[in-house]
Amino acid sequence: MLKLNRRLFLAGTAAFVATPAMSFAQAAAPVKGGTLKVSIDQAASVIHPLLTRVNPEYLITELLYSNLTRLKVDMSAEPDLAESWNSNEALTEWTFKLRSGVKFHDDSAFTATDVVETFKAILNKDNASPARNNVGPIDTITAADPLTVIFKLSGAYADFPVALAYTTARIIPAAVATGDFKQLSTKANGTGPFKLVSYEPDRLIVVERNPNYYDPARPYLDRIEIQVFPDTSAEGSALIAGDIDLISTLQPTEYLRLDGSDGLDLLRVASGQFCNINFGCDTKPFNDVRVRKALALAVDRKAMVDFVTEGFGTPGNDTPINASYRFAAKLTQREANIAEAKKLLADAGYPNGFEATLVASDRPAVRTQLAVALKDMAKEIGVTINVQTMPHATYLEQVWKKGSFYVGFYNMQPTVDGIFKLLYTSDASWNETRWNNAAFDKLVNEARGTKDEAKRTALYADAQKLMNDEVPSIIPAFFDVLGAKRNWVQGYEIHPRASVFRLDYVSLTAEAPKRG
Amino acid sequence: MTEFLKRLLRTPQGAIGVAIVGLVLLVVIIGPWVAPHDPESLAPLQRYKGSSLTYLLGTDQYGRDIFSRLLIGARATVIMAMLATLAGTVVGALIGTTSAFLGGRADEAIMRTIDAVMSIPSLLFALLVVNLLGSSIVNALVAVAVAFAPGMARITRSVALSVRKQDYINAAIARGESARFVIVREMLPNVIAPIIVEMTIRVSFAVMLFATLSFLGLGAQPPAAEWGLMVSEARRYMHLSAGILIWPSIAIALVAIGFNLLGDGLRDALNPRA
Amino acid sequence: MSPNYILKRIALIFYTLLVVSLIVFAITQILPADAAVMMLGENATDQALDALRQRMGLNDPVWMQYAHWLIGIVQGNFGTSLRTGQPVGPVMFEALGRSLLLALLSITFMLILAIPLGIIAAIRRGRVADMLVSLISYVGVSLPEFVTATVAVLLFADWLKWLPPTGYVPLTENFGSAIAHLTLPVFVISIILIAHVSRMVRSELIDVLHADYIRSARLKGLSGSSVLMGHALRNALLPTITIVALDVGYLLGGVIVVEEIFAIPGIGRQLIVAIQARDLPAIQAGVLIMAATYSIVNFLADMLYAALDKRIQYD
Amino acid sequence: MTETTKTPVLQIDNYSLDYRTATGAFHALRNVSLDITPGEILGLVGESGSGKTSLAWSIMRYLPGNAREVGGAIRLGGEDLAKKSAAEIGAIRGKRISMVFQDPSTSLNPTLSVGRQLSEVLMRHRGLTRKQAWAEGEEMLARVGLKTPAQMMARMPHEASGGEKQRVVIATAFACNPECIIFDEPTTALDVITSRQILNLFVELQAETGVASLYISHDLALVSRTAKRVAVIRRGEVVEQGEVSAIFHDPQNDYTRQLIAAVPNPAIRLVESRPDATAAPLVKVENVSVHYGRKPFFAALTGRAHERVVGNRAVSLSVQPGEILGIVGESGSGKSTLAKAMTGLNPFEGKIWFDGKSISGVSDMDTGYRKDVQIIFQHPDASLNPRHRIGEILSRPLKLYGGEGSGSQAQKIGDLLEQVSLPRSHADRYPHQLSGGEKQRVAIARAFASKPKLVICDEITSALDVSVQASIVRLLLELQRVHDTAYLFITHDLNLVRQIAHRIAVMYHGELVEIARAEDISSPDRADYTRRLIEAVPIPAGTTAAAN
Repeated sequence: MLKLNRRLFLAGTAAFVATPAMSFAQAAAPVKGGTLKVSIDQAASVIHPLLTRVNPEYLITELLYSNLTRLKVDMSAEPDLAESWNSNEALTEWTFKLRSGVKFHDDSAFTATDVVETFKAILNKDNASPARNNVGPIDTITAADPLTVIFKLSGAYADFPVALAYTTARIIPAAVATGDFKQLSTKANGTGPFKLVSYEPDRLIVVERNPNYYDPARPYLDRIEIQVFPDTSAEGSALIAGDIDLISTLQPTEYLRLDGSDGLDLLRVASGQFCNINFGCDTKPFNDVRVRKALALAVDRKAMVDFVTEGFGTPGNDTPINASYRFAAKLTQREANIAEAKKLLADAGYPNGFEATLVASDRPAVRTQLAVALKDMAKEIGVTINVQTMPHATYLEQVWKKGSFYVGFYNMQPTVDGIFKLLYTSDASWNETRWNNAAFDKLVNEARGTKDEAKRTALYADAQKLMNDEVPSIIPAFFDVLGAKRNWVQGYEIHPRASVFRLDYVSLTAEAPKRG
Repeated sequence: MTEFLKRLLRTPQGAIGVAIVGLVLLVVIIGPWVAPHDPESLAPLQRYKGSSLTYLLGTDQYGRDIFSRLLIGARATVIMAMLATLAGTVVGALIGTTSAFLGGRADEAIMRTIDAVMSIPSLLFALLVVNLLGSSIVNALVAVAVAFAPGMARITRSVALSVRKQDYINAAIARGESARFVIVREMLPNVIAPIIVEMTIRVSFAVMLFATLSFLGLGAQPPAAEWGLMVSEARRYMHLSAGILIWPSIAIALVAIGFNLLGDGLRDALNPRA
Repeated sequence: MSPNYILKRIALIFYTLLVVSLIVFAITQILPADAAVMMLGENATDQALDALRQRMGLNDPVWMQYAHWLIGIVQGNFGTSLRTGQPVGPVMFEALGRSLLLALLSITFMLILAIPLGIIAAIRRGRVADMLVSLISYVGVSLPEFVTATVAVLLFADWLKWLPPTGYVPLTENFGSAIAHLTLPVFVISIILIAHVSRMVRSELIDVLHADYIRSARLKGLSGSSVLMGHALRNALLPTITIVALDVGYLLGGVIVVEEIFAIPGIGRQLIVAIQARDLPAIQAGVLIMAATYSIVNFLADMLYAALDKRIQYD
Repeated sequence: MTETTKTPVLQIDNYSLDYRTATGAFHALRNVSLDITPGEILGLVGESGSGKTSLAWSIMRYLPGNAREVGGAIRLGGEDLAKKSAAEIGAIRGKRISMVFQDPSTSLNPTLSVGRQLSEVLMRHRGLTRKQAWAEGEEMLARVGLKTPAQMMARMPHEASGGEKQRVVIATAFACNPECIIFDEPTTALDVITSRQILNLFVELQAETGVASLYISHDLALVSRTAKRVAVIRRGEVVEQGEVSAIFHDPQNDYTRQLIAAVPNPAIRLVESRPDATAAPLVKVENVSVHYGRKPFFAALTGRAHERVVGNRAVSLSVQPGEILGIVGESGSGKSTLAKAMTGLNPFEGKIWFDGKSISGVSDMDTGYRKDVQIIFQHPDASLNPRHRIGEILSRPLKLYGGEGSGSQAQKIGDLLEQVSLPRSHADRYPHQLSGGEKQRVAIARAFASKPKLVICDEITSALDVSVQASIVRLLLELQRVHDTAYLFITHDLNLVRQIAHRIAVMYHGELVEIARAEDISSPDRADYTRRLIEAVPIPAGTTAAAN
């Protein structure tokens, strides 16, 4: 069963665009030892593995903890704490065989109980873990024996092993899951390749090699220092100066700046990461599909790619799926059409356009750029857009999921199902658009329980077509995921998911500066 | 008045200050008419251009003409800074004069409280206020005004107290003039001059404070051509085209220098001792 | 300087902190953020939120929350960060330490430059040197920190590669590297202070040089330099103690921007992070600690001034 | 004229000095020629702006950057000072020629000890070590009559009184046995009695050392008592010089004559009228006390007792209708405090009776009282609002009290101006466009606009030059004759008050010492303090102290 599943996922990775600069074969055999300095662009305020929310935090918990499965660069699941898995034919019951002899950082043994209790904690509403809606429709979870767990799902779910690799589905000790759940906010106890040395959320997080890691070969590094750089241009400067070795997330402008600097490797991978303009589909005037479509037709997507990604991206077609995903449908690319847009607006009862306030949070900056660009483009069809920016925290508090016209920003998800169920179905974790389209829901639900590849492709194609027609949100552009490293860093592959880093595969070459 | 103007122009500070501030105010008034390009229209093909005859100071990250944006942004920047200073001054002057007029325990209580408020750095105070109200240029104005008010209250009070000690005030009181007359007709005209000096200098701080608030994402909103916002947006593109950052920076510094010089010139002109 | 005066000054510090605590508590009360939502995140259920609110006392009347908060502070407990779940006090005080190091270095650097500049400008009043110093100070006070910081990084770190661009290294970890990392921030913070203080020194010295007792000294036959060193400088520099202390308020504001740009985990950056994340306990603690620092520095400066200048008779 | 045979120590020869100003050259000194021989005291008398201080700076070679010496020479012991280098001047100043300044509280460095400031001149010019200089300094202080020289050496200037400080300054000036000393108004900033003591000390030391002295003063009476020879300077020119007796008895120059005539002379009474002593008093002050300040914040908290500053202690006096009551006393004696209490500018305890009505606080001072009791302040610069035109200033009392008679407002204002001998056109001017004397006339016009019964004159002449003072006093007396107004004339100038007051009240440390009829003030029966005061005041030469 395991084989079949793997093949199933590998089959869909043709769309993945390999980083041109990267060539794994050329790399020398990894040498053990050394300290890697990695930068993150915002504070890692939360290191509780079940409660993290942003990429820098995922980076840290990934080092300290393990999931049952891991997400490879090609978006398929590989074994982590689970050595192998299989499911019943209906895809409703999944059995996972656990690795033996694994120990937590405090030397306690890892068993099936830990897995069971972790998932109970994830599913416990009071713990408010973001993973609750993202690990699949788990009904029950039981430990068959100390090294076997069985998940019973409430519905068929083909992508379940991939879902278990979710960034907040890290395995924690049963004692923590059932006891003082909050204690992992300030300390760490996982089975990950590194152990926590020190944690200053706004400055520096230091981890060191876990000698008891289940894979004796990895990690290669002795120590990783994760430095916080709130200012992206300072981050770039630090890489040039050699103060840091690796920038985990790079802005397009910094990419342009660093490109050509000596001793640097610029990393780039096409991705399904996108910015969208969300409409509250239950709120005037956006409850009228003609209005939404008119705005979508006002967007010059090529210019948008240029403005918001500096060319490091691809035009979007108002669905969250692009060629980086399996099951991406071939739809006609929507182009700007002012006349058509004006006609739609007039039909909808706005011959003279209307005025609306578009909210964009300040992080990342592309949200504002997108808003400013849209403002200018919407002028063409007579729609006046007032841009309002706000600190990200305020945005999360006041606008996100509540507003009816704002800019969103999302990582690529491992699967099509992942992104649809995250944002666009009626039961989506973050149902921002309140599109609530029953036909769409039905298509997605049917697809996730369908084993047959062709049938599944057709279902997802219909879903995408439907979305493209109804435009619950404008998705004008997709971003490439960018990074940069010193050339003495090897074994680092930039991940299109943008929230997966796999630093346990990274090693330093002999040219790397020796750091005490 | 002409004599005063002569004295103002006689000092180098006064002359340069008048020239710069005059130029800035001219731009404020006629800027939108003389701007050669639309400050908000995006031009995908004209991004990051250097100085040229078409684009005097080059173009920014959206291909907008920096020169036009500076001309138009002068209104947002300078007028807002002046309004904020004015608002802060009016509030501060009210508190200060009231305190000086009440005297005694009330005065002490008000002044100690003002001192206490002033122990919060004004930038921090402004940050808190904007955060409380939400970021917009109007709220930034309120924040700067609130941040300035305590300082102006202190200055007004000390000026008012020194005026209060003058014999012409004593004469008015001894004459049996009403409190309103004493404050409005006798004190106010003499309190205003030093306050105008202080205000002028503070406009330059307000310009900088605005820019800093915008830099921290709490001031004017894109795509406004406010100079501080322009600098803050430009920071990410400065490695692609330094002009995007440098020109608005120079504009801010120039306005700040202008008001500083003008303030010093006014002070000298009003104070024959110097 | 009577003990009565000292006691009065100390009482004023406490009054200041009381006022600041009221202001900051009021602001954080009105801030559109629910502490419970902040802690549990967007996935929390209503029941979970309510339970947490109950536990945190958020359903208590406002004055009771204020009283609890104040009592906690008196006991050294500033509350728990909504963002990180760590106690706020130790984090803030540690950050304050770094900021004070930065501030202290900046003040030292500033004095080393500002005093000679001010003296030169005063004794060469109206000459080229004076105008040059004036020009420098006018430009200096007119440049916002984020501009100078950006340009300094561009120039000294990116182009000349003399100094590390940003980051913070504790002194105890690597002294040389720590100083190298602090150089640019210190330089940026100092610019406005240098401009301000050198102008103050200049005008104080000019005032003093016009004082009758300086004329007396000159007319006693003392040479220009001995009048300057023996009579004028001391009197001109004494008031700068108070000016520098008042500038600390400005300095603490400037530190916010500089720390943000140079990624120095001082109290300024902690505050920015706290404000952006609406981390109420952290905002409250940070503002209170900043105000306390300012008050104490000014208190110490007054004491120092009084100790150095025997004329001052406080009552 | 035996002195002329001696070689002069200081010789000022046809000396002229200009200041460059934005409006052209200002001639500060024009062809000034003066000689001072050893042992001689030359008095230099002039009003403010006459150039007397400029001459002192020229001699000391301490001129501002815009000064231009356009002619003549200043020679010390025959050497032209203008030809000396800066270093040579440095060696001369303080050693061969030194200076005593007007205000001892500003001429001593507040942050250096008295001893340090005295000994540095000894170290500089006599090459003494710090220790020697300190010992020598103590001796010098003993010589200038300081009781505890050792302690005084260690004190900071603010710990010494004004008189003590001026003694220190004098000791410093005499420290190196200079050939010449310039005294620039050395007693003007001091109280009457203290200045008398300083003057005595000066005379004593001068006789002892035989130093050539240039004594600069605006006070002709004082100079006439001190100097042998006197020079009168006006607008940069010496208009007359000669022996004191000659100048006083037979002045050749008009200005000198005018100046001498203007000097208040207690022997010459300017008022003949006698108020009706039997009439009911116009105003009666009963046990009026004034306290300044309040309990300080902390003392209030701790409940500690706090001594309040006393401005006045239980002062009682009365003024008859039409009477001029002089109040004299040193600064801080409480004279002005009383004036302020009576005009509602200070809260007070006790009672004031005015025209039969009792007044126990500001609230009792109604428009009628305000109208009847007017006050004129010392500094006309401060008492006229700089941003109001004269006409506006004078219109206020008319509006408040309703000027009598018919005619337009402008007409009445013109009349008021004419009454004080100012042109009607001055109504359009601002105060800063007027001279000091003119401004004081405006203030007087304002006070008389309401036809008051009592005018309180608070040191109204002390900021003015002698000649202006005389004309203001004449104006006041003229108005008094016309309107039969009572005056409360507060001054520190005993000579003046003896000329014009009917009765004189003497105040000291907030208390009323006594009230005496003007002609009885110099009687030996007077209180001890009054007698000391009378003795301390210099009487112009050629007149006798006990004129009556």
